[in-house]
Amino acid sequence: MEHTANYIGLIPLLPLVGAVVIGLMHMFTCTGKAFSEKLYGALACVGPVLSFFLALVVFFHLRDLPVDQRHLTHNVFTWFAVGDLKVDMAFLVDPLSGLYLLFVTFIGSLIHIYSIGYMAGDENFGKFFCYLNLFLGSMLILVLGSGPVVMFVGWEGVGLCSYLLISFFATDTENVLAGNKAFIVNRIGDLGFVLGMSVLFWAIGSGGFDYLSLKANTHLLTPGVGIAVCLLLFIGACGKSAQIPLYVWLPDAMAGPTPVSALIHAATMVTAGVYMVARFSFMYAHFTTAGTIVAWVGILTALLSAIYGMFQSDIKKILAYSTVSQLGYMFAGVGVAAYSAGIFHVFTHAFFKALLFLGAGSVIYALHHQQDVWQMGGLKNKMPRTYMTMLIGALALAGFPPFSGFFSKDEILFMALANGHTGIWLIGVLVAAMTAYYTFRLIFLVFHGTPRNQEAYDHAHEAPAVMTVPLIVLAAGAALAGVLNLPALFGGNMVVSTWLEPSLTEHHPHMSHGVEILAMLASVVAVVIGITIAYKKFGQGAEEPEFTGFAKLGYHKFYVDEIYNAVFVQPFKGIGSVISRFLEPNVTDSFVKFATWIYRKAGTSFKALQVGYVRVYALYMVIGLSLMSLFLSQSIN
Amino acid sequence: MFSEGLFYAFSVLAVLGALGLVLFRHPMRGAMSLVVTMISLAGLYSLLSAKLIFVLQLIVYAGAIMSLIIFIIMFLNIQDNDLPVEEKRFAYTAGGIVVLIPVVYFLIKIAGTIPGVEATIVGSGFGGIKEVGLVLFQDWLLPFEIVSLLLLVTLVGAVVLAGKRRVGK
Amino acid sequence: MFEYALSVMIFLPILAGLALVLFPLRGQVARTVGLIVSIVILFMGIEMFIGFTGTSGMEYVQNTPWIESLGINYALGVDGISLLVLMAAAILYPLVFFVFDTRTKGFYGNLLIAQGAMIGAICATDMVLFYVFWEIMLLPIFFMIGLYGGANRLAATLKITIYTIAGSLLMLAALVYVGVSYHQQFGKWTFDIVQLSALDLGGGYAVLAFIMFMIAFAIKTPLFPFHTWLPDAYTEAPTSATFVLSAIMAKIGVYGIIRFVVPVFEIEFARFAMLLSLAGVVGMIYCGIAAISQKDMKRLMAFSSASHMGIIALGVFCMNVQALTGTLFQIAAHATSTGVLFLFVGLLEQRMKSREIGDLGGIAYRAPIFATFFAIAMLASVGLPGTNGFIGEFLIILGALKFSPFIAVLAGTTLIIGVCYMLWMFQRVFFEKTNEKTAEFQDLTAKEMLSFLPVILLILAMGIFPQAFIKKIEPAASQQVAKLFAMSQAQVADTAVPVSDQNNHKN
Amino acid sequence: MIQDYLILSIILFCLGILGVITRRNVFTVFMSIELMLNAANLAFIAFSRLHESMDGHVLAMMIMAVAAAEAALALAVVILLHKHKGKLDTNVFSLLRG
Repeated sequence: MEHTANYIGLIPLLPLVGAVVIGLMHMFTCTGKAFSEKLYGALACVGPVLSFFLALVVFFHLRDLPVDQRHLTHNVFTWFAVGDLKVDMAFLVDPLSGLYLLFVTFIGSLIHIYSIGYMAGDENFGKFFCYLNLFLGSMLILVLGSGPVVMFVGWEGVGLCSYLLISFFATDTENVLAGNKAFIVNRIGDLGFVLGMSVLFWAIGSGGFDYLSLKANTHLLTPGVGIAVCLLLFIGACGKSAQIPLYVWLPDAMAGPTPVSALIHAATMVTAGVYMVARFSFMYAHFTTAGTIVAWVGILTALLSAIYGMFQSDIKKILAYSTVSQLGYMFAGVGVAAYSAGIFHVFTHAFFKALLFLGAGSVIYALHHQQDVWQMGGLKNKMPRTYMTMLIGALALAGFPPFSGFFSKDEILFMALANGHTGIWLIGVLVAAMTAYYTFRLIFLVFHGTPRNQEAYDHAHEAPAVMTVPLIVLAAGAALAGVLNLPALFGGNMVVSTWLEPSLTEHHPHMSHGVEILAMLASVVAVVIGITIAYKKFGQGAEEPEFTGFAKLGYHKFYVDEIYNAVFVQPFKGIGSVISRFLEPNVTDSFVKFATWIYRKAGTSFKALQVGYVRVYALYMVIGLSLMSLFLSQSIN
Repeated sequence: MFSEGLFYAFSVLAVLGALGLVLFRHPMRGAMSLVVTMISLAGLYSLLSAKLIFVLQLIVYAGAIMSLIIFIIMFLNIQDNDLPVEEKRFAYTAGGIVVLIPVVYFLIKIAGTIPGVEATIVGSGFGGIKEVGLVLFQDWLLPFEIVSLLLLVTLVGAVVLAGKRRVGK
Repeated sequence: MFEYALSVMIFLPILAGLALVLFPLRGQVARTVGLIVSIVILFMGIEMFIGFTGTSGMEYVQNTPWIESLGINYALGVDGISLLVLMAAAILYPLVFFVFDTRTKGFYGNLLIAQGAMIGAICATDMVLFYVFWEIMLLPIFFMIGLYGGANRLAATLKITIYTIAGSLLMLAALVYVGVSYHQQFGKWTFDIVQLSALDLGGGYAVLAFIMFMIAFAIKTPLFPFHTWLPDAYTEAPTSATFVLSAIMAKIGVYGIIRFVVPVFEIEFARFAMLLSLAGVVGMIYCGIAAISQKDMKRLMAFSSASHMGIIALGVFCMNVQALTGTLFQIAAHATSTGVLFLFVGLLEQRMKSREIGDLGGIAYRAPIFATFFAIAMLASVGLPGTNGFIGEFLIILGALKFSPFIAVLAGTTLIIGVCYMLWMFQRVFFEKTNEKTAEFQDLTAKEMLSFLPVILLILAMGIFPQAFIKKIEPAASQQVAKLFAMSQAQVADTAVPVSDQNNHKN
Repeated sequence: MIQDYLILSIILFCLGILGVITRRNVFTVFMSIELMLNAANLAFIAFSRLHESMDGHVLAMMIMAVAAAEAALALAVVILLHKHKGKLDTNVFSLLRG
């Protein structure tokens, strides 16, 4: 099986080739006679599905290897080498990236299939699948990259695709602005990433700039440099994974088509930051200060966006804030050195969040692009399959046992407690209650009660099979994925954590089962409270309330967007116009203007001497002669 | 010492004539005083044993050129009110003199450095037609030809300028 | 035959250009001649690139005495430092002749002369020869903007001419100083750059000469605050001239610093490196922010180009091999992306009769091929991995970090600023709703597509397989840096001594 | 002795300059130029006497020829100008004013 490693390069390549082929086809036909949607759909799914099977092959090959040799590297070519810096276009599959690979390709394939139904009839059908394939390819590069630079390629690639897909319906300025925002905010994070990479390189990169060599050389880092690197990289993660203060783009990103929200803004791309922190676990574990900062940023983000989520009225925005909130959990997890728990939450979150988004998409599709939850209601009879699957997703998201979200979230909270971060644990439990509240608020408002918009209700219908089948598959995952990492308490043996062991640098603290049970009970109680309140308020149908006081602040997201706009965006535009209106013409130009002014002024002054009378010119000559004589007669005797 | 007396006499006359040229308002008077200068200069040439130039000065300058100028002045029949108004003429002259004093001073200083040869005796042929002619047609042949060409061009030019009035109509 | 290749590449375009200017020909004939000449140069350039061995020395050397009493030679050569600049000058030219066909023969003639002069300036290894070509370079630009430019062409022409002439004169003075000091130290005359690098200069005059050289190159590059000629000149110049200015000529400024200033003035260079890099970075930010508020697409591109030149110049001042290689690579990368972007703007202008961003919109739907090409060039310009823009920028920021973290952070903001103005422009031009003007927009014709496709592919190829280029330039860059270090480290003790050196030993 | 001639020549020359720069009458200006030519001639002759060579004489002759040519042309121009403008004032001709 030596040659298995050589397939690795194909995994990201297949979707990329698909993207190029579809892109070319679309580009040359979109203004004329287009190819059929079936052809596009088939072509689009070939790449991801093949990649998924290849990933399976690689994954099982990896499983067959002894634990301490579980890494396959495929060096495709030397990307660039300058001085000590040598960057290979190389791909690494180890337990961490193997697991990621598997669910990225799996969920990616599902969403491709789902999108065939969702996007049917769109005039840019081909373009959509080109972007989607491109995205998947980039994501796979991100996951498979053997070093930070290759990861950065995928990192930026997914950022680009995110931009393209958010602004997919580009005739609407709002959508494009959302795309711009996503790209620019991501770029702010990327700046941190690039600087972090650079610092890391100058510190220990000359011994090889891939994860394995870096891991071996981590001990050479001084604490200051190490923490700097960790924090700089974390800025990158903040941008990509929508953490404070760079989370603002993600809710706006819901402007894209719903499958995009599911694929990119829930399941895959946004978790890249978590993946990156886990990838660099050898550093974050080494420099715990940085880890703690990560954890606190994460849990605060979770709290903040949960507050936002409680007051939103757009179904996708609610899910978006829940995504941000769950990402906060993941960061709290990886921050408190519970890397496997964080990654496991990524894994389960991918299922239930994709499920919720696709379910929401199905609702939106049924109601002809109506996204306001206050216009919905009572849909459970009309869309039973969607309702059931979404309910499973909601339970998983809320962390209700025994659904997958319960195990992963609880593991994170428990690890926080076990590692001595009681504050994080407390906030985490609070957020769990809030999560349960807003999730079920959504469910109750959409599916229960009476229809608020009768006309839309009458036209509603269940989505076609191409859309519901992925929902069912995902629902199964959302319900059952938790089993994979069943803690010892329930007789499990933490399959995922054990599997990830070789890739991560973590140690499992030992705490008595008693504490574990208590912690678990606390979060279950919180969830139940959350659901109960939601039922009380919305279970029987409710009308849109007027928000006042704190709720109003929450509804307006604490005016953070407006503040950012006033503090960053407008000043920059202002400076820009000051430069081009004032500084450019008046200040920097002043050198050349001054020079020409002197010449012109001198010219006009000397012009007065040019009276036009020949005798006056003769007089000048004589004056010159006279002065010369005065000067020269000094030198004679 | 007779020659020195003559030199001073001619010098004073020449300077007076030049002053007259500069100061008289009417060009006719200026022309007449210039004639005085020309003739005094001719005398000075003779003192310098330049026989040919003495003759030429009298014939060409004082004779031909000055008659031409006077002829033209009379031809134009200049009245007093034709003349430009030069109110501050003397102030200008004073200013001009101030400007020129350094020049004069410098040039005189230079002239003082030239070794003054006190009245060497020159051969009787010096400055005669034959000697000048020999030099002219041997060493200076090309410039001579050029000057003749210049005269030709001038002739043509004068005809063209003067002939304009016919063309104009 | 190939040993005279450089001379041919210099004088074939110049002679052809002169012929076009002097003989009465029709515009189309002139264009065909220009096209043929530029394609010949293109193939010679490719052949030269393939044949280039990538050791650190000079190749394709030619050396004939020119003015022997002053030791001035007709000396040409290519090494890793000049290779990619030369390629930029040699390879991109046919595009200009392919795409735009409405110009007169004088314009085409000037274009060719500019190419010859630029190749001459790039290949010259004798300072005086370089200076001669440097001056010749300006002439065609003068005519191209002054005769064929936009509405405000005269002001723009005057501005660029005043600026560059002022710079050139300073350079001439400094050049004389260098020659004379060589004569004083070694007792013979030479302007050969290799021999001049042996000079040991010091004192106030050396600093003065260094500043004079730097001003000359800073104006051409342009470095902040000498950039003010650029927006006007780029905007008013006809598209092809803007292309020549931005894609190639500006790079010769940076190239000149690397080739002629650094080897001669090591100590002064090390002393001023911080200030200069600050100028580069500040210029980058300044021009980038200025670009945000532009309403004219071409002017926006002009500011963007100036902004990128700041980063490219920064790589030179960081004095390490990564940054220098990054600069050399970025020179070529930026030539492709910015050059193509300017040509695209020209195409837009030709079709829409307007460059105002506000007038446009929704072009992506009308012209998907055009939009895709534009987007690829734009992404290269903002440094997206996978395009050639990333490699250079990454290497420069990486190198800058070693030089000074502060500078590196500022330099890194290019990632953000570039995206800001580019995306905003892209949004307003290509996205949003089509209006009655853009509804009629024609996509690229087959001819245009075929002529742009190679460059677009080159952008991607240079991004995916940069090593093919880097391995040819890296030896020369590391040699230059090593020399610089050997000379300056002894004298300037406090210049960025690498922390990582100790780590290297440990590893 | 030669110095005396030279000094006279200088004085006459400067008087000629004075005439050119202070007077506005075309004729006077023109005659002042003639005066300057004569002053030069005197210097030539004086030097010729000093060096006992004929070259100065030749040059003086040539100056006379040139002066004659100049007189002919200049007077033609003066007549034309007088005919066009009716004046003899040099201030009338100021096309060179900046």
